[in-house]
Order: sequence, then C-alpha cells, then structure tokens
Amino acid sequence: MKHYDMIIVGAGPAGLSAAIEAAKRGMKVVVYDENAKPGGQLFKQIHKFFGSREHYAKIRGFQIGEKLLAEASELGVEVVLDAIVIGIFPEKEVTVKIGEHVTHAKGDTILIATGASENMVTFPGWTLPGVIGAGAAQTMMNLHGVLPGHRVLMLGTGNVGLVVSFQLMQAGCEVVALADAAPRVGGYGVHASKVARCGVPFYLSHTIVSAEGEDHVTGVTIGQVDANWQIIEGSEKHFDVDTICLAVGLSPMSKLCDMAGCDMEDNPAKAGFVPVVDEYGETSVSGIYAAGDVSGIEEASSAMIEGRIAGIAAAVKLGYLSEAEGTAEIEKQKAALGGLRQGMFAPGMRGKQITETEEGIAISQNLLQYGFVSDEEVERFPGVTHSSGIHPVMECTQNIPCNPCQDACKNHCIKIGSHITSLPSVDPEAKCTGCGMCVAACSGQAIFLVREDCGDGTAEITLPYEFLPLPQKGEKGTALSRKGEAVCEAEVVGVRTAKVFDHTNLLTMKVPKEYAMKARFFRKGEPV
Amino acid sequence: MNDRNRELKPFVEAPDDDMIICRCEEITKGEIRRAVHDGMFTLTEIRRYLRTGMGLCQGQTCTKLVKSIVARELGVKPNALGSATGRAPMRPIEMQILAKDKGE
Amino acid sequence: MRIQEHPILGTYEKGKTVSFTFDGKQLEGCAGEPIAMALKNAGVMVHRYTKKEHKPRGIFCAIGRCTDCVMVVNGKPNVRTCITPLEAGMEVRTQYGVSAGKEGNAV
Amino acid sequence: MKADVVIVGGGIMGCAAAYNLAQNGVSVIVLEGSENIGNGGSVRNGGGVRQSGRDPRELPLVMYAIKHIWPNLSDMLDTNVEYHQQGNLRLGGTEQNQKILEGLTERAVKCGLDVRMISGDEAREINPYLSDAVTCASWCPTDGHANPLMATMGYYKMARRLGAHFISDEKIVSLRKIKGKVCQAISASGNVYEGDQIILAAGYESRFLASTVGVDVPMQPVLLETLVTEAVAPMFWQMLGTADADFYGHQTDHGSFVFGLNSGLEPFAKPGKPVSSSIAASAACRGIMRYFPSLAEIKVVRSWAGWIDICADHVPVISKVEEAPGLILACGFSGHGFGISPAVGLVLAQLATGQETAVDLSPLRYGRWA
Repeated sequence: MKHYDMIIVGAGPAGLSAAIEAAKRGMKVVVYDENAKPGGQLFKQIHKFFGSREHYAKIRGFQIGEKLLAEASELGVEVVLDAIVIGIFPEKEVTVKIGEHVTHAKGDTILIATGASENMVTFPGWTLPGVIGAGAAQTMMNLHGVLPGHRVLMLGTGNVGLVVSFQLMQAGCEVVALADAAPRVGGYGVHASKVARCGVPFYLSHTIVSAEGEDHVTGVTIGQVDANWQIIEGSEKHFDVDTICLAVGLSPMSKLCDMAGCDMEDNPAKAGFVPVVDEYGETSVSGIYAAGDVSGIEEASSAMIEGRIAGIAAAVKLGYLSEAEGTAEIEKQKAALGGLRQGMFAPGMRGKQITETEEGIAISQNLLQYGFVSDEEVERFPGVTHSSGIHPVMECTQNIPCNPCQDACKNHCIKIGSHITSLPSVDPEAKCTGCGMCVAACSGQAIFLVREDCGDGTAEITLPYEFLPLPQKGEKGTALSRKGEAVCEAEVVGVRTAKVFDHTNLLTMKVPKEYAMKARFFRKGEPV
Repeated sequence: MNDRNRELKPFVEAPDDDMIICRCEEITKGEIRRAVHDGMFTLTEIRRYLRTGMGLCQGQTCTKLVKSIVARELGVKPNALGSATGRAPMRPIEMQILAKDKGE
Repeated sequence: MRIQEHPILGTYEKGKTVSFTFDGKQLEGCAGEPIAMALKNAGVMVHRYTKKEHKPRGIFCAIGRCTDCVMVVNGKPNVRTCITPLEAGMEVRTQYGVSAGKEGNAV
Repeated sequence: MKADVVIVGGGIMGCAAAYNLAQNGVSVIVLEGSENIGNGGSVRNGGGVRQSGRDPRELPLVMYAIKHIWPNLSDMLDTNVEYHQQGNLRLGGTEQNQKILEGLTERAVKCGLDVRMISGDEAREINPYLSDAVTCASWCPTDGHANPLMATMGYYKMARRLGAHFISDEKIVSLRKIKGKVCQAISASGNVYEGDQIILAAGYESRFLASTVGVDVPMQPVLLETLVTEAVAPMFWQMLGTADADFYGHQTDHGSFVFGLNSGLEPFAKPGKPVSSSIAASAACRGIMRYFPSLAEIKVVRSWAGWIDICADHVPVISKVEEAPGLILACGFSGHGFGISPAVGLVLAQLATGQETAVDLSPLRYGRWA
C-alpha cells in the first residue's frame, strides 16, 4: 500500500492549490483525478477571470489551470490522471482505479476536492438527445473542438449560462435566446451585456415549455411564468434549435465525504449537501478536509484559496509547519478570501434583491431584465464620463470583486481604490493615451475607448473583440447597440492584436457621432 | 420522531406525472408522488422502493429533483430530507478489475 | 461539426484520423478523442434507446457522470462513450435497453 | 400512545408482523429507531428464499412460507416482490466442498426437502454460464429468491394501508414491566408506548432492550457485505451459493446482480455504523468470476454493509418469555431471516393474539440453551 502525507481527490482549482501549499512545506502529496486532463473545470474556462492580481485576475481559466499544474509538478506533487477514486475507507484508506488496476493508498491527511455537479430541470422532452448540460457544451467545444450544435437555446442566466452562451458564439454556434425562470439575470451584468450586445435576446421569467423532436431536438418552446411558476397562456415563443443547453446551477458533489463518514448538512446557503467543515476546511473526521465547490458552491477563485488554506492547515497538523507560521499564513489567505466574498454576488447575498450599489447608485433594472444597461441608465455610473478626447468608458455597474483595470492603466486614468468591489471611476485629471490596455484587461469586456467627436461628424469606439474571423481595417459593417440591435453603419478603422492582450482583439470602429454612446458592437457584413 | 400516519394532502393526479425524473431507471414524477402517499417518506425509502438513483449513474442527476418532489409532497423544505448514503464504488467498476485487487 | 479555428484556443491538438464502425457503418474520427465526439462530429445524435420506454438518449453531461451516452462498444454494453477514447477499428453499436439487440432487453 | 400490540423494530419482521396483525383488526404501533423503515439486514441481504442449507429447526418456517406465502406475496402486498422459484444451486469445486454439500443435502433430505447432489455437468445444464471450476453442486428446485427491498417496503406499505401506525426516528431505549407484565416501550425522548403485547424485533439491539426487563438472548453482531452490479440482459434465475460461502446471490428482475460477500474479515469489523471494507468486494469478485467467468466485464455499481444478529446456535428466537409475560422475542435471525420473514410475520401475529402458530416454534424457543 502506498502512503502519503496528503491524498487529494480532484485536480481542480482547490485540489491543485492545496497540493502546492502542502508540497511547499515538504509534504508528500498525491492528487487523483478521474479525468484525462487536470484542472477540473478550469480547463474549460476560456474567459478571463475576475478578482485581483493575486487571484489570477484577467488570466483565462485554462491558463490558471496550466500555471497551477506546472507549479504543483515543480514541487514534486504526483498528479495521477484517469484515476477514479472508488472509495474512502476507515483509517484514511483510499482505493483508486488507475487504468485497469486498483491501488490502495493511505494518507495521514485527505483532501476531498471533488467539485460540483450540474443541476437539471425537467420539461417535456428533457431526455431527448440535444438537451445537454452547459458543462457538456463546454467540454465538447473547449476540450474536444466539437460544436455542440448549430442553433442553441440556453436556459439559465447565472454566470455559467452567460459565460457558456458567449463561448458557444465564440465557437461558432448561434445562440437564439437565453431564458431563465427567475425574474432577474442571476450572473454578472458584464457577462450578460457581452452576450446581449451580440444580439441574443434575454427572456427572464421564462422557462421551457417543451423540447420538440422525435429522435433529437428540433425545436423548443419557452413561455412566461406567473408568480406560481405556471406558464402564462399565450406567452409561448417557439425557436427552431438543435440544442438546448441547461445551466441551472451546481450542487456540491459530496458523496465521497459522506462515505468517509464526515458529518454532513443540507445547507441551502452552500447550494446543497455538504460536509460540515471548520475554518480550515477540516471535516468532522480528523485529518479529512474538504475544499472548493464540494463544501459549498462558489467561484473558482474562492476554491483556490480554500484549497490553499486546507493545504497549510494540513501542514500544521502533520508538523511540517509551526502553528505560529501556519496561523499567519492562513490569516493572509483568509483575508484574501474575505475580499472575494464581497460585493453583490457574495455567497451571503444569495437570494437577496439589491437595489443600489455600494456607492448608492440605483442599479440598472434593464440589465437585470434584459441583460444590458439602457442608454439612459449607463450615464449614472462613475465609469461613464464624457470628455473631448479619447477616454475610457467603463460600463461596469455592479459591485464585484475585480480590479485589473486599475492596474492596467499606466496613466492612472482608472480608479477603484483599495476596496476591490468598488465601481471603477475615471480620473478627469489623468490623460488617456488610447493604449487599450484597460479594454483588454477587463474580464467583463465592459470597457470601451470612445472618441466622441472626431471633428468630422463621426466618433470612434474601440471595443474588445474575441470572435473569428477578425474584421479587417477598412471593412464596413453594422454597429450594434447594447441590446444587439443594428443602429448604424460602421467602418473598421483599426484592429489591434498583441500578445499582452491575450486574444482579446481591440477593434476600433467609426460611427456617426450621435452613436458614440450607443454603438457597442460590430457586426460583419451588409451595412444597414 | 417521524409519524408515518400524519396527514398529507390528498393525492391528486397532475398533468406532468408522466415526466421522467430518474433518467437511468425511468421513474416518473407520478410514481414518486404516489410512493410518498404510500408511506415512503425518506429519500432512502423512495430509492429502495422505486430504484430512483440506483441505476448506472447512481443518482448523479436525479437526486436533487427527487428530493424536491418528495419535499413538496410532504409539505417540508427539501433540506429537511437529508440525503441517501454515498457508497463505493463512486463510479462503476468492472468485476475483473476489482478481482485483480489484492489490497496493495 | 468540428471547430477549425477558435478565437481563444486556436487549433486543437487531435489524434490521427482512424476508422470505426457505428451500427456497421464505417465512420471516421480522431484517435484518442471520446467516442461520443467522433459520433457527434458525424452527426449521430442517438446513442441508445431506453429499456422501459424505448426513448432515445444521447450525450447529456459529456463527462462520464450521467451515463446517458452509453453504447455497446466492441460487444460490451453500458460503455460511457463520452469518456472512452476512440481507437481504430472499434465497433460501436446503438444500445437497446441493456444490450445491442433490440430483442435482448431485460424484463 | 396505546395499541393492542407494540412492535419494536421496523424491519421486515416488524413490518410483516404488523401486516398480519392489522389484517386481523388488531391495533398495532411499529417503532423504528432509525430514519428509514427497513434500515437493517432487511434491505441489505442477498434476497435468498432458500430451504436448502438451512438448519432443520427453522426449515418448517421457510417451507411454510414457500408453500403458502411467497407465491402470493406480490398480490397480497400490491407490490412486485420479484419472487422467483427457480431453484438454488450451491456450488462446489473441491472434494472438501463436495463433502460439505453432501452433508447439507443429507440433512435436508431427512427433513423431507427435495434437494440432491448433482455433478458439475448437470449444474452447467441448469446454468450454462457456470465454469468448469464447478465440479459438484447441491440442487434444490423449489428454492428461489425475491427482492428484499420490495418485500420489506411492500409489507410496510400494506400494513400502513391496513391501519398499522408506524413511527420512525423513535429510538426505544427500554422496556418496562407493570405489575409483572411487559407492556411499555419507552423512547429516548421519553415517549411511552403501551401494548398488551410487545414484539421485540430490533435485530441485535434487541439484546439491550430485552435486558431492561431481565431477559438475555445470546447473540453477537456480525458485519455482512453486499454488492450490486449494473443491469444486463437476463441470464439466469437461480439463487446461487457456494460450499465455501464466499459469495451468494442472484440476478434480479432489473437485470442487475446482487451478491452477498464473505471476505473472512467480517467478524472483526469495528462496532458502530456498518462500513464496507476496502477489499471485500474485490475478494468476492474473484470468487464470483471463478465460477462465472462471463461476469468478468460486468460493472459493480454499489456496495454496502450491514449488521446481522448471530444467535449462539445460529437460529432465531421466536418466542414468548415465561419470566417476562407480554414480551415476544423475534431476533437472532443469524443472517438468514429474509426467506422466512413472511412466515415469521404470520407466527408473530399468531403468538401475539394467542392463536396456535402455523408451525411448531418450540425449537426456536427462548431458554433453549439450558
């Protein structure tokens, strides 16, 4: 039987982070993961992450996965893939199926970091081929390079639904609509806005009436729900689709904790059945820890810190780190975690309705209902200002823990301050050079460079563009509004790509100046 | 103390009773609702009586769905129902692979 | 159905093209990719028909958990095609109930 | 709370007794200590409905059940209990196995059971999936199997429909005599349940409860483990066992196989919640594949463990107690209670209502060890 100081189940953000911290202290660590690729869901995340620099902000998920994996390997962590943990047995014995063999291993500590599984909803036709989980769509397109479908309806406007909708479009699918039974968009407004401006309609208070098709999905009907979640007659809308994507939340995948004998609780604040853990992630079974989504659904950035805390705590427990050192380091991590757990989307805010930002600004209702901020509403946010020359317009209207834009601007045009969830504001004294670093750095794709008046009756708008084929300079097309509606003709006057932008191309388009604060996306092809 | 004689609202057939809930074992919402009225008040009892969550996937998809149906039928919150026990193996394993295992 | 070039991910590293059969029909896929991906690329949506209601099922979770995508592979039923790597010459069949034959369903 | 009969233990014995009592209009309360009805061996066993291999002292019970109850049980309970009476093969592969099987067979024949020794080839005719490793077997064509989950929940469902009052999550901690007669069961939360008769059918826990009224049943808890496979197309319907007792089981209606295991470590399991060992399933798979190589590729989807109550002489106590009038014991089933449970439910109801029992229970009486 093999023996380790720490056995980690799950090579996702929590598991790898814990492995790094434990191995740094000299612990012998193994990480088992049932997938062929490590990184958990990180490897399917191709958007730039939120947070602060130390939380890997503005780095794409899969790249964070690569970084964590490289760091863990350098520290001598054994990462075993295609390794299915069969069970955790008494005395911290783990049995693992690796290839065609079963191996037994004992750990002085065990970390369970098995992540989450997707929730599902039922409707007539939900078992038809073509109805898939949002995670399945991500797996197909981002891991295997296969299109999940051609025309897709997304159910769910949480971050998963929003992010995957955008990814579907990046992969080349048409997203016909997003629907959500809830009356408000559940995910980050900036994620919604980047989908909406591509022309995808949002149907809030709508759910799927039925999926149609004999052997596979050929269409879907959605309908508006009343206060009792019943479909309002006559509100049905039909779409021809070949794929219905379900993104209706995640649940902790905690069976292994239960099997290991950990005390469990069904905690709605943690989105499901979770092990009871202390502040270090230790369960009721001494030496068995849980971190990441398995102990409560949160963002990957929180999972990484929870993993780090568990790794450090285990090092203290096994005498690889003094209690004093361990406590100091854990306090640092806790502070960072505290930072991430602030703002409108913090775990403690689940289910609460927010009417204004921390700054006291009424939040955009249009954003919550339709996925985009209206032309009138956007003016009241501190990132949106007007000046004669080129200047950043930051359509960031919700308090989320994220601040890369502040660091991105070398001329200090953008201010967030020390409170990471504050809305960015423009410093009127600082001079914008139009470098575009802020546009590329904004994980929410919410920053635009605008020259409101070029002097010839036109305005120039620089926007983030992550689609193929990339429009060429001189190309004429259509400018789309925040809602994704064609508003005017537009000409591409510049396309900038740079390694530092990390695949976020900066597209500059020229529009009539009255559309300077209205046009927010460029569509190739026939001008209106 | 869980009194199995407590009054439930009378069973009324619903239009979506034929909706498949457990995809593996093809158990419908109506079957689950009826089982509750037949005294199956816990998720474990439902599972033993109907096989929900006992198919190939071992409840990966339906656990939460079953829970909400049972809770609604009993008039309790879903989180009051607890959960069915996690058991090895976490994923299906062929006998011939297990057979090679000598505990090493 | 394959993504030729992705704006963020570029091109995908794929195994060499191999042949396999689906219900006796010759198809091609990339070695090492999940069987389900090769089928998806070939436009195959239905992986199996269920035991009780004989309803079609296909890819649902794509990560080996839901077991909806199981098929009969090289004679073995209940193989999760979304996580089983494609090999040259594999015989993949639609699963009916728990086996490859429409008649072979359990009671 | 009061009833004619109070049953402590909501397993299949308690449920079956409640069903038989309620059917006769006797008021009954069933108290289950855990969250779930049928939480112990009732739902964790291999489902055998066997006569062969059984101790002669409890043979009459199972023969009665097979003749009079099992064939009709699905209808009686409005629940498909998946009863199949297509024989039991007890397999052997060595000379020593053959001796064991011959001994068992001889004993059963003496009791009037239709069971005989057959050769390996004869066994393969009955079950073509058997390997050449099988050199002999005992064959009892009237044996069979049923689904323990469905039988237990079916008895519960029907007893409840007939008016039996079930309360779960109600752990009984003591019994009490009033004026010399056992008539109260008291729960941990202090609730008192009163009955003219108290049936104690709480598995190994019965030992502690009986001792609160000065009665002891010599038994000990032993862990048993079981595994279940994915469903495959129907292969065979016989109940299976081996001379080595390393596994037993059958294919269910569902298509999955249920196998009870024996790794040899079970008698040494730690007390507390029943926990599977890390090697038991593997050991069982080796045993199963030796005789059934065609099951090699079938996948195990779940395994579980449970406690059984082994009585000192390996047969249960189903008995009134002279020094504790009002108390009826139904415990010590020693790991083979499921097959006899319908008959046990019947005789318990008969004991509780002062009727003559369907079979002679004197070999299973309390105090027989003297």
